[in-house]
Amino acid sequence: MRVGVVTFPGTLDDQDAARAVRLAGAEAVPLWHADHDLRGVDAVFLPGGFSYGDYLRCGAISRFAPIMDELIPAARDGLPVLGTCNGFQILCEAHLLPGALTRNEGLHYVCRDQRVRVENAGTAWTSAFTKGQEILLPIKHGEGRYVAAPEVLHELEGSGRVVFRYAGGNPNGSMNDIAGIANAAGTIVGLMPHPEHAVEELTGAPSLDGRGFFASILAKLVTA
Amino acid sequence: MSARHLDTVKRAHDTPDEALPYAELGMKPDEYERVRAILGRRPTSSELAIYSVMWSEHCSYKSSKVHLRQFAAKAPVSAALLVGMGENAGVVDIGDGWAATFKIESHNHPSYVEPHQGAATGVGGIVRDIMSMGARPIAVMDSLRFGGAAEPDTRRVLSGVVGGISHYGNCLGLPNIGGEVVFDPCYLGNPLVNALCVGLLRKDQIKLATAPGPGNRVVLFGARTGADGIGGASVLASATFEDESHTKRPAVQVGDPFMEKLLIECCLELFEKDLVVGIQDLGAAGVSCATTELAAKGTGGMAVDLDLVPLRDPTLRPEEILMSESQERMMAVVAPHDVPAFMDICARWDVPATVIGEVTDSGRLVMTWNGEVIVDIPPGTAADEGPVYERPYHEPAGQHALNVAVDLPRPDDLRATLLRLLGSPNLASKEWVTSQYDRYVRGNTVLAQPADAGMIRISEVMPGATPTRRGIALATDGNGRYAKLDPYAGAQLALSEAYRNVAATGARPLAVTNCLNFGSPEDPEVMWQFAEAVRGLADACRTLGVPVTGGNVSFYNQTGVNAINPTPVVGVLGVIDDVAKRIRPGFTAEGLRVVLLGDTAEEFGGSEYAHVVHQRLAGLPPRVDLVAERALASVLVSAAADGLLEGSHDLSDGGLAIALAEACLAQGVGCSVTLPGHDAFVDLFSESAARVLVAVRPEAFGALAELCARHEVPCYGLGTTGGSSLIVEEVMEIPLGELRLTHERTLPEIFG
Amino acid sequence: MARVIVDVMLKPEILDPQGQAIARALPRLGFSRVADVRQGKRFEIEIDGPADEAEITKMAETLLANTVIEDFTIRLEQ
Amino acid sequence: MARVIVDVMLKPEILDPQGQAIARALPRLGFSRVADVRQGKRFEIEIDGPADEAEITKMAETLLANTVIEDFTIRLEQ
Ligand SMILES: Nc1ncnc2c1ncn2[C@@H]1O[C@H](COP(=O)(O)OP(=O)(O)O)[C@@H](O)[C@H]1O
Ligand SMILES: [Mg+2]
Repeated sequence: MRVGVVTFPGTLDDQDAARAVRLAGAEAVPLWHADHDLRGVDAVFLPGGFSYGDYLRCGAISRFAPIMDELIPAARDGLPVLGTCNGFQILCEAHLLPGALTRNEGLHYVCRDQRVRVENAGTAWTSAFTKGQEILLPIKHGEGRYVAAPEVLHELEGSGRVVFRYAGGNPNGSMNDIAGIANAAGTIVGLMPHPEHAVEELTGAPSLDGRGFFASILAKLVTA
Repeated sequence: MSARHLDTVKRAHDTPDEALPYAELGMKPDEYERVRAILGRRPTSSELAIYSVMWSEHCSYKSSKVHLRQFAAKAPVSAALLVGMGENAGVVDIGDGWAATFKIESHNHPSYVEPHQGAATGVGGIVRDIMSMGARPIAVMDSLRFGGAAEPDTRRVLSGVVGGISHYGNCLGLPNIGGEVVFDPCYLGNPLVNALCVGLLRKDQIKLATAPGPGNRVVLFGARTGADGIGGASVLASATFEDESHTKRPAVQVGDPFMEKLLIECCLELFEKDLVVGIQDLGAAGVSCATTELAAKGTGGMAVDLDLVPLRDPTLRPEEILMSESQERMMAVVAPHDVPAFMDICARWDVPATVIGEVTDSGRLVMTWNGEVIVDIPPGTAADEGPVYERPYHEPAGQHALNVAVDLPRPDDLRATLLRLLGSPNLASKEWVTSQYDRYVRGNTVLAQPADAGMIRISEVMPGATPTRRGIALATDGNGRYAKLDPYAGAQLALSEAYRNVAATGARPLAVTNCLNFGSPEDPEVMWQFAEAVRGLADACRTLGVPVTGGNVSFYNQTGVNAINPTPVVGVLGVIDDVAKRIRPGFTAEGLRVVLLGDTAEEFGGSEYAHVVHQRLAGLPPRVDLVAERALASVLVSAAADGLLEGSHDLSDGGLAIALAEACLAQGVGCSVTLPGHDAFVDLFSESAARVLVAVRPEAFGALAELCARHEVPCYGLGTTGGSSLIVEEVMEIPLGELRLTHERTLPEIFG
Repeated sequence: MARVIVDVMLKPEILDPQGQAIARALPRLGFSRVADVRQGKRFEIEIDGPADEAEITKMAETLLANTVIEDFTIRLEQ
Repeated sequence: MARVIVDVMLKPEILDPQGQAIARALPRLGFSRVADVRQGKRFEIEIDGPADEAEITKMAETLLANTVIEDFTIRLEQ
């Protein structure tokens, strides 16, 4: 199984993402922003960071990278994509997911271990969890407040596309405590917390809950 | 601009008596005379620009050099030291083919003028220093001092500084693994912002700032050069050019962390492909510093065409280009046949790069502008042969009076006193600050806040190198009140604490960096504090067997005649052979024995108790006991290697009371303890050095006690962990909820 | 050489915490009559040759503003 | 009720990393004639009663702009 990890200028968590993929037993395939090439991967991880310095708006410039010319149609055709933090912001800017991520209500960057509730265990990236399960993942962002028009929120809530919600306090003022969402098919998932920083005993958050994301996608790819 | 106005070397010959504004550039008459003597003529305005910045206090260490020499002269023999003082940063052998390089540097004044950008560019600068050793930067730390927490200006400065470090460090993808936040009225108007960066490299990969090999190309890469921080240079430019465009020259530099991130990745790829012969960051003195230092350490000559420097502001004059402090720039020396490959890598990372000159064997640094020679100097005279002062110093008039101990009234209520201290700004939780920093990025952070020291796993930092289980630990400490009472002891206590903090994680302390923050060296009393602090630090480093590998001096931290407390900040780097055996912070489980290592005496001079409850600074600081520190560290390192310890926390500000409270709060595990001595107040609040609190499985206690006996470290079983309160038998019981609330609410209430 | 100003503001229905923080701070500084503050972005763009309104609109729509949450206005200053 | 616009831009001599990043991105998106981009802030302020220019200037100086590195301009829209 080959999971692509995209590096844009300013991407920071690509090494962590690749490590998490490898720990799960898959091959991490580096994908370079300036290439028009997905290298035949089975799924893609858009990691966090400050692509293009987060200048203008988080993810706004990355969305136009050459690799995105390939990724956007492939994702629309069902290629599983996980975007965390800056990756989530890029997915929204690219309109692969609805809504937008805006400045934290508290106006500060926040790095902390955050409890998150799994609201949908039926997506390509969450099948290893159970609905209602609370997991612990780090968050680290300054612009993670999810906003969307009322009708979009309504549709997301009504169709189970809110995949994660913050538990034990909303760190950024996200609407409906939303931490992550999916596309209608459940193949594209974006979330602000960082599963790749919760896969080892020694480092990251005091939790191994991030492993579930990778177990989920591998299970899906194996049975596919 | 017509060349007619250009101050060329030829013109300098022809107009020997033309006056140059050296005084405005901070140069003394005798220093100017020395430049004339070196050159055998008056300098051109561009040459004056170079000498004035290179001979500034900041770059030449002219007031501190005679003292700093002790760090080398008294340095303990250390097999670990690969590169000592004098380079951009020292390099330490950490085993298995790996080396670490680390350094701490101040950005105090810029952080007062524009806190956000000042602190941000402070981080950027120290990171480039580390890169210039050929290393991958792997973590940062920040040691911060502000005026009283309630002061309105503290709010401005602290919010900006923390925001700047957060913005720049997070965007670079460097985990922030520790630091300090201290409040004291003496820093109002003179905040201290000391940033540390640590990098990792293979032992065989060290790069030095040198430009050997005539014919090698000089490449300037990174951001374009703008008018940043050249307030002084415009004096020069306008002295020789009647040009109206020089009215607006900002003294503030703005950082671009995104460019720095690209620069890091670009440099690492250049190092990996072995495409650089020598490399230097552009710091305070910009192109002047990089060219003179590279040339001085290399074959001795360099020819530079300043017209080729890519400019952000096309109106810049050569003097200004030479002095510009624009951020995110590096200079490399590259073999001619490697230039195309070098340029390709820069292009891949969107980093502009330009060949601006070449190495020569002329022994001269020659620069041209519009085809005319405007600089022709022996580079060593600017880089290494600056003035050296033996500034007069004497003990401050009030020092004796200050050292008279006062008997402070004791508190009636120890519980209330503990809570009062725990909620005071200096001892309160620093979460408000640390939660703005990314401590997880790159996935190698083993320990960060609230651990006594930060720790990084090194096996996965760079792919393809020797596998290793090792990790490095780092702590910074300083206590300006102790140093005010006794700068010799104060510097040693700062070292002791950082050393102890590193050992408290199970790592073996190896090497030292330091940032010496003082008032004006022209004040003999300040100079005495400085001399004493350096002497104390050098002596203690020898006793503890940890060499100073580098550091930085920041003078003139004063407003009028009021200097800050002398504040030597010391960083210690240690190595742990197996990161998986690191000791975690505080009480990590129920049912562990709580053990105090080290002895307690009645020592309240400079203490938090005296500061918070009585606002008194008098007497002497706690006694320094380096032998005890060394023995304690040996116990901790052995105990960690043997897997005896489940948790630890060092005792420092606020003594045992605060250590117990923090150990409980670390994981939310309470404890019940009995005090070891007969005087509860002293047991709880004295700040005696060389003490650490540990948590140990009951069955391992015997082995720990034996280890302590062998190293002659006093060892007291105080009680057990568990429950949801901090219980000190017969003295107090405080529910963890109350402790937590007290500890955590202070900074958010003040800073929002 | 043309100069174009593009102003980008959060849509009125979107929470603007930066504007609110300023609005809250103002009374403390003695400015009591401020009813509301909204913070947005302003871009000053220099174009080689004449500005083409359609082109600028496209630039604003695709890059400068995120029309999911933001509105923009364009002003040409020839 | 008065409406005041305060535009805050980095001083021309101060580096504007955001503007530069945008300027570099535009050609890749097919906007080739952009010579320069500067990004600043725009504040829309609603005042109860009439706007007092001196008061707004003070507000801009003390809170909205960081005059160490930024310039501002004020426009009243009564
Ligand atoms: N307090 C100090 N202790 C030890 N070395 C110091 C100290 N201050 C400066 N140095 C050393 O002097 C040299 C020059 O320092 P510095 O000017 O800060 O470096 P840079 O040129 O990179 O800014 C460095 O090797 C530095 O480590
Ligand atoms: Mg340097």
